[in-house]
Amino acid sequence: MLSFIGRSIIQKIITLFFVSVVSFLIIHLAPGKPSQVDPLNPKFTPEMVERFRKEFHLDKPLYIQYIYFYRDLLTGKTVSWKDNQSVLKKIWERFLNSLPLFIVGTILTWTLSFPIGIRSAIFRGGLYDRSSTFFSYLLISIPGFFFAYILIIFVVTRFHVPVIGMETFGLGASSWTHMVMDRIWHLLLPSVLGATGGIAILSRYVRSQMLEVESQDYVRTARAKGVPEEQVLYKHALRNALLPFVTMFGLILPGLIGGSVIIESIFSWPGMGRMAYEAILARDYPIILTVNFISAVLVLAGTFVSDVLYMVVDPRIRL
Amino acid sequence: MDNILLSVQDLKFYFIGNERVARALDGVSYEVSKGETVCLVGESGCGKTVSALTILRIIPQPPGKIMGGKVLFNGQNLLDLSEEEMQKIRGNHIAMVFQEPMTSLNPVFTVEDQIQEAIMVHEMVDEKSVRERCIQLLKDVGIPSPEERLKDYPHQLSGGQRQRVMIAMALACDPDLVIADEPTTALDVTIQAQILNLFQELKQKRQMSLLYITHDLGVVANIADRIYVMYAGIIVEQGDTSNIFHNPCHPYTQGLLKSLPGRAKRGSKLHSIPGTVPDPAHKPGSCPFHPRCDFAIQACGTEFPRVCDYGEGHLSRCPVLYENKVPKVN
Amino acid sequence: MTIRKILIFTPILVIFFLLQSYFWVPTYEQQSRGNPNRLNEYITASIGDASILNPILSADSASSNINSMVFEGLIDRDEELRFRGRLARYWDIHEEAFFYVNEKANIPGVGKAGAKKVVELLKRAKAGDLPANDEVRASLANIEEIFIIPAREFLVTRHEKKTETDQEDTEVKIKVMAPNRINLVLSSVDQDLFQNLSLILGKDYFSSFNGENYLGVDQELGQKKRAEYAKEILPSTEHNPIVVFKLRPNVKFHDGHIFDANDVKFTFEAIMNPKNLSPRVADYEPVKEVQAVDPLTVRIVYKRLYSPALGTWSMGILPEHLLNDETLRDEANRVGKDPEKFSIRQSSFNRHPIGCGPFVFREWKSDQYITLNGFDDYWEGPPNYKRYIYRIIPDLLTQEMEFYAGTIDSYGVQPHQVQRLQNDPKYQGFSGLSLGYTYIGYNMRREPFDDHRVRMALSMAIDVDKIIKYVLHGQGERITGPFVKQTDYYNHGIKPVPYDPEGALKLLEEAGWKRNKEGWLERDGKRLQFTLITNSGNDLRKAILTIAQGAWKQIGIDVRTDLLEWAVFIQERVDKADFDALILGWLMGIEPDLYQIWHSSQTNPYQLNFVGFRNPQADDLIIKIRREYNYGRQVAYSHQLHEIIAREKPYTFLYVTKWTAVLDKKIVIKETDSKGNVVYKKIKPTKTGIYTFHFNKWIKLPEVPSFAPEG
Amino acid sequence: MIKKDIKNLLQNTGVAPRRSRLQESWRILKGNSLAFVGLIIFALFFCTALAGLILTSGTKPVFDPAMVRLQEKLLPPLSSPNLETLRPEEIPKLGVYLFGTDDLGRDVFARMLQGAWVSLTVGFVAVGIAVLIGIFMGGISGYFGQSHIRVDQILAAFVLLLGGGLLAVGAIFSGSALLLIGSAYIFFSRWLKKGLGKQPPPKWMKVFFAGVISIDTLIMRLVDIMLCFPSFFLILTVVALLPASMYNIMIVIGLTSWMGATRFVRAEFLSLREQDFVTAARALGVSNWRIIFRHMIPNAIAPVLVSATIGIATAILTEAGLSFLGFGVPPPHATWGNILSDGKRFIFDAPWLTFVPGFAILLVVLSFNLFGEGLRDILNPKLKERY
Repeated sequence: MLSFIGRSIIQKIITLFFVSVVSFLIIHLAPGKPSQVDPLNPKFTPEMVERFRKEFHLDKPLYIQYIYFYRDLLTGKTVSWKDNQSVLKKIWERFLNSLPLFIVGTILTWTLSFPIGIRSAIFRGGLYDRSSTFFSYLLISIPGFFFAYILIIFVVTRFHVPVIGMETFGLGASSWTHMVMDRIWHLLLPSVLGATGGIAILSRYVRSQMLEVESQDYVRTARAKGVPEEQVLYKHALRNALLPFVTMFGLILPGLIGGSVIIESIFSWPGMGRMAYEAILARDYPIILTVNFISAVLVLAGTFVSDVLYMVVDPRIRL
Repeated sequence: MDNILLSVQDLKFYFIGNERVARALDGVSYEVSKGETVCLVGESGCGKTVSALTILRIIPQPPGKIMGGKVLFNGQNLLDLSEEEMQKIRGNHIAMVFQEPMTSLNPVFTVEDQIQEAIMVHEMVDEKSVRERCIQLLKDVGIPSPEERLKDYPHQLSGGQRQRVMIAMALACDPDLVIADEPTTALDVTIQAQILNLFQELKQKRQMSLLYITHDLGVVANIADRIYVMYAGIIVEQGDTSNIFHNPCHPYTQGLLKSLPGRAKRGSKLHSIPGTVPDPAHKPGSCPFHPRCDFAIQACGTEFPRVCDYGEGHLSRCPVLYENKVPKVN
Repeated sequence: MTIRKILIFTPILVIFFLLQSYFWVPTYEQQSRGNPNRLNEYITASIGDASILNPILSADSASSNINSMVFEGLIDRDEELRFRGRLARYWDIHEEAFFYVNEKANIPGVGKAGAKKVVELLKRAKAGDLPANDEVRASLANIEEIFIIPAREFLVTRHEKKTETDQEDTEVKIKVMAPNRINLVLSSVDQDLFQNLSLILGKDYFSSFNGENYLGVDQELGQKKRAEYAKEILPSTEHNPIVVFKLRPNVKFHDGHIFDANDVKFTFEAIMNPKNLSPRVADYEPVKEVQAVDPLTVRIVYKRLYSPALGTWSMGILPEHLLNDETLRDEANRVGKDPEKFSIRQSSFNRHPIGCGPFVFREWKSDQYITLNGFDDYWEGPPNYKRYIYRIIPDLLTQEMEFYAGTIDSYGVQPHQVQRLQNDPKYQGFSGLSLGYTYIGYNMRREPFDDHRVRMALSMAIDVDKIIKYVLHGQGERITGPFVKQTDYYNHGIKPVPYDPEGALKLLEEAGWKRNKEGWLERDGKRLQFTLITNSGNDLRKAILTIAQGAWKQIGIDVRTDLLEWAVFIQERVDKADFDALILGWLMGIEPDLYQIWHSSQTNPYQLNFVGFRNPQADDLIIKIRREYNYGRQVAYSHQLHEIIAREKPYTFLYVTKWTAVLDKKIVIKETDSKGNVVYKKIKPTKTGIYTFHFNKWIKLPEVPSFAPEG
Repeated sequence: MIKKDIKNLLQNTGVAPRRSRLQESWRILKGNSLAFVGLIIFALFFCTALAGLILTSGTKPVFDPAMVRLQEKLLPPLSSPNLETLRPEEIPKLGVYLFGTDDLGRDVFARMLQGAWVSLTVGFVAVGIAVLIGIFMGGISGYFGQSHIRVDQILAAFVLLLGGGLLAVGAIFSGSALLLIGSAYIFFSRWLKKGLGKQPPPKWMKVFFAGVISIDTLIMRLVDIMLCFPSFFLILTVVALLPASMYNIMIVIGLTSWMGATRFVRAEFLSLREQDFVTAARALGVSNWRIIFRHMIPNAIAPVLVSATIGIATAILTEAGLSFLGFGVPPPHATWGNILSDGKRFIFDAPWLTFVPGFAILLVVLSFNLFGEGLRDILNPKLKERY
């Protein structure tokens, strides 16, 4: 067990190193320079561009830049080129903003998909199953922003309530319940939109897992024991069907970062995805790279956690 | 007869697919008396397991569908019972031991959980006594140091031990009838013998009936009181063990017996029945065995064979042999 | 079964909980009715976030918007675009001019002369003793005083690389023996002074002055280098325009500190401090020095004639007491940074600015909003709005939705939305010409754009009126040249190019391009073919790209198009002048300074004259406009320049867009008249179209008021 | 109703023939009505795309998607053109704007036709790249995975890479020198192998010949590395940094989505390797490549095919998403994604500009997904056994 953990950590650190190199290279070798060192900007004289380049170490060879960058990152000193703010602080702020969206989306996804998926596995081939299949694929297939616009326009023109942003602006000093509810209302649409795809995919997956498990011998054994059908499904079958989801659960963490650029842009939700997107536009390398790095760390941590969780949950695996 | 515990009468069970129907059971009838061991013998794919599962109604419907017949247990037609009533029968009155001990135990629950559950779904008992009963059961089925084993997960047990746990589970509520569906097929020969002995022992101790399903005639000879030979969804021959073994009256039974390794003469080639069991979706409406039968006459291909009575409850579905009195084997 | 119940009831509960929040959220009407505070807030939307809230460092429009609310400049422009005093009450511009006495030159009628003699001569001329034309007379009349600065000696050191490859600088010591110099104090700036004086002192009196003779250099120096030094250290003539600002007394910064001349001086120094990397250096580079004469007087001396100078002082003034070296050093120590390297750019001030504008900075949530509060001690009286909120909503469509939902009061209305919104009785709309224009630029270094007829033909083939009508939904006007259309510099006498594809074909035929069998234009077997590019993310430019392609295809030109991401577009194509034709826009300042965009010295890579426009006449006019302090003459020069550029067609000038703003009709101007009565007025744009000019007096009312009849 | 069917079936069963694999698949597909509808739409889309290619390209296309008619802008679907203001060549061939016109008066129908082809190409090429890389990497990793890469090979690869990098940066001399050294070493070692035969290499060289990492590990780590990037974000970064072009988008989507296919193929290969027919083939002395191409790939292709079908759908959606952010396929190519994202500005004035492409994408992606699902059923042997 310990040796597994040790090995896996070392392996992940090596992977992380390569990820950092690859992302660094992608960004630095691609054409296009940060706007701060954009020589065309009439407000920047060539000397200033030069100074910026020096300040950001852009005049150094790539490997030195790499070392500088990750040294700064690991000591928490990286600053955004755009506004000289600490990158980690910025990301943390955005992270906190993304968090509610992520949590509500995850709760919706993970609560809804199971009953939907299980039910359609139980009534396999029936009307419910077919229609849930159809709707799942409908939700997977609809272009996110198209769906978002339709929803927004529907809500705004029909109910005349604001939906954009994290709260209603100019609400002023209302009671805290109002404020909280208002925030929850603003969470609703983006998180539902963010969750739709997840629900669709996950419920399909739950269904196929349940089907897989349902045809197992031990389920038959349980039935032969006289266990009530419900208990057969929700105890014997589900417990086994759930095992792979432990792995998936470890991997939802990185979803926090990748987030949804599109949803966040449409809803002007100041989350991680949008920050990353704007950083790309501004060629704000420190932010792009840091986000990349952190998401890689999260992915690796996620896989690690899910490996360990799997070991804990599945009695068959002991290392 | 009061003595009859289970009586399956003209049971028809079909699998209905999109475009085809597989006739898994095509009018099967058999009986198990109290305290009796009955064997259901046949090649794989002939409907043995399905018939056992149909008794307990734990076969998915659809695609399966019971098309007719009765399953009388203590005089009560199980097919008429509601699902809840059926649940009370399963495990409690009729228990089942499955073929694959490796996969028939739920991998994520401990042995204790699984045996306990078998008791708890039928009886209101406190935890402590359940635990004691579990230990006792494990002792009964011959598992050493049962207290420790209780905490184990199925994957930590050997194949034989798992089958013993399965048996313990089946016995948990003192059922009247245990259906054992090829319980030894997946095991080593030595363990097979142990398990068989265990069955014998338990049967005597607990005075239950045993419906033993197997393809292995060797096993049958050891334990069965009566034998039903199944082929392609119908019972082709039935009778006492000695009758069947000494006076097989159906070509299929004869073929099966001939292919027993022990019976062949040393050095001679082993007998085998040519061909394979027909696809249940495409089997002929007449005698299903006739394409493989040495004695087939033209009528075999057109008429469904009638039952021929040899007396002493020895029945066969081969009018050809019955009428021609073709010599017995050996 | 508990698991089952949990699995089914949890999602139902979650969804129910989420949906019920709807009943707590206010609708449009409730927002102002149920919440009187909402009326005191003005919320506006922007696509992008601000980046740095410091007027000397910001370079983007979002930051400038906020900075203009928080900070205040010495002056600004009024409804007529004239300068108006803000922190400065009034100002005065005059000039000191200098020239070295050229003892070797022959003055007509006098011969070689020393300083005293020259002064005498000038005084005589001023008195009208000498024959002179009107211009010379005017120049002389402008001279208030004449002094002699006696000859002196001083030492200058310069650092110089001897050869190109030299790593280290060598020190060059130059001994300067400056001759007598004459100082003329002028009552107003006169760019033609020396030209006029040379009519008295001799044609080559100034040009023949050779500064090299007065330099003693201790090292070997190339002849060229010497001449350069001479020109730099001992320029034959020198103009020193001077601006004196009288400041407004008792103006307070948001933290209560009193504003004075030192803040102005400090702001200038902060801009010029290379550590701060201010993007505004170019504007202030001509400044020689800023003197705080007394707490309420600032005297700014310029090195040379630079007519846009006054406009630069509309820039917000920084509080010296919060950003001086000492406080910066404290801050650096506090956050653990190297005080040597720590500059204003790193200071937290840029996220919590303090100025003396009408609004006090309160909060900035990146990519969400910036909140400002009304400043109660504002020198002109506090603004009516208690709060100003700048929301960042990156998507145009959702901005519109938010406007409908009532959570923003204004946003950048798109042309196609104007009609719909203006018809809505709930809203009032304003529109006006913006300062920028859109054009198609041709790379004049390349064939076939080096031919004026081709450029003309390309312009004639595009139906700009149709573009304005259909693509801009009428929200634009044609433009013929590079000046801002609402200023006097714009030459309204020039007629736009007519849409005339036939004429275009004729012109092209003159240039040698004939249609081949397939209908393509051809010359010497080569098809007329080029690529038109623009940046992605601008829908209007994309539309024009498509339209131009189609229009040119109709007269047989094979045009390919390409959309490039902004950074790539600029760095790879524009900067390197690697393009055939492009669609781009300029956002102009009101000043008529076109040096960077049109002067022939700016055609190198990475400079703004990327189309490669070279015209000596235009160069001359550009320089003259830059130096001319006289408004009338500046306008005249501009009209000439406009004509040349319109004739040469380096660009196809397309249009200037109209901006449109839509506000709820409940937003009005609230004033208190002399009797103390509150008067409501409708918001009206100024003549030049600025509708926010009276923003400080705006307020939102619960109902649309009935307005007093206007007199 | 059902009973009757069963009776019919019962009567037929006796004579029902066994079917070929293809027929069986067809039967299963027809049984799954959703997948069947998916297939029909899929086929229709394919035809539309082909028609789009033919009808909208060339100098004088039948439907000109680039024809600007400003005075005809934002006409709703099925409205007829105002013939007086149009030149003869500007009149739409159908005599009516089937899907209306956009903000520049272009015929949305023509643009949708062209977009169908472009969208399809983007989907197919991107997925094609991903699948090829996936099969290649997965195949190597599953088949040769156990062999180790030696130190000298790593060094050679490093030298070659460095040389290539230097060349790309512009250091021509040192770059080509390194390239030469690298390739020389490879030739040398091949020659060495032939020449020396089974002779063991000298001792001092053993360090170089030590195996460091198995190919399988290497490739799977590579997959891990790629999976560490949030995929849409990675695509966005690269697309934003590269010059916008249709090909770049296809390549980038392809290069960032091969990991799934690799894993599938690897898993299949690993299990196939152990199967008897492969062992048998190997025992017969069939060459590795022949085993791979004749025996293993055809067997491993099934899951890849399913994921490819769904991958095409995803690629079309990804392109639409990129278009929304302004990084999609640039004009003059119309894709459904950029018609949609261009049209969204006019959602109140001209809803068809949003809804026509929106629903078209929805329909096509849905059909791909449903068809992929059906394909999975067909190819899943377990399901086939069930009745």
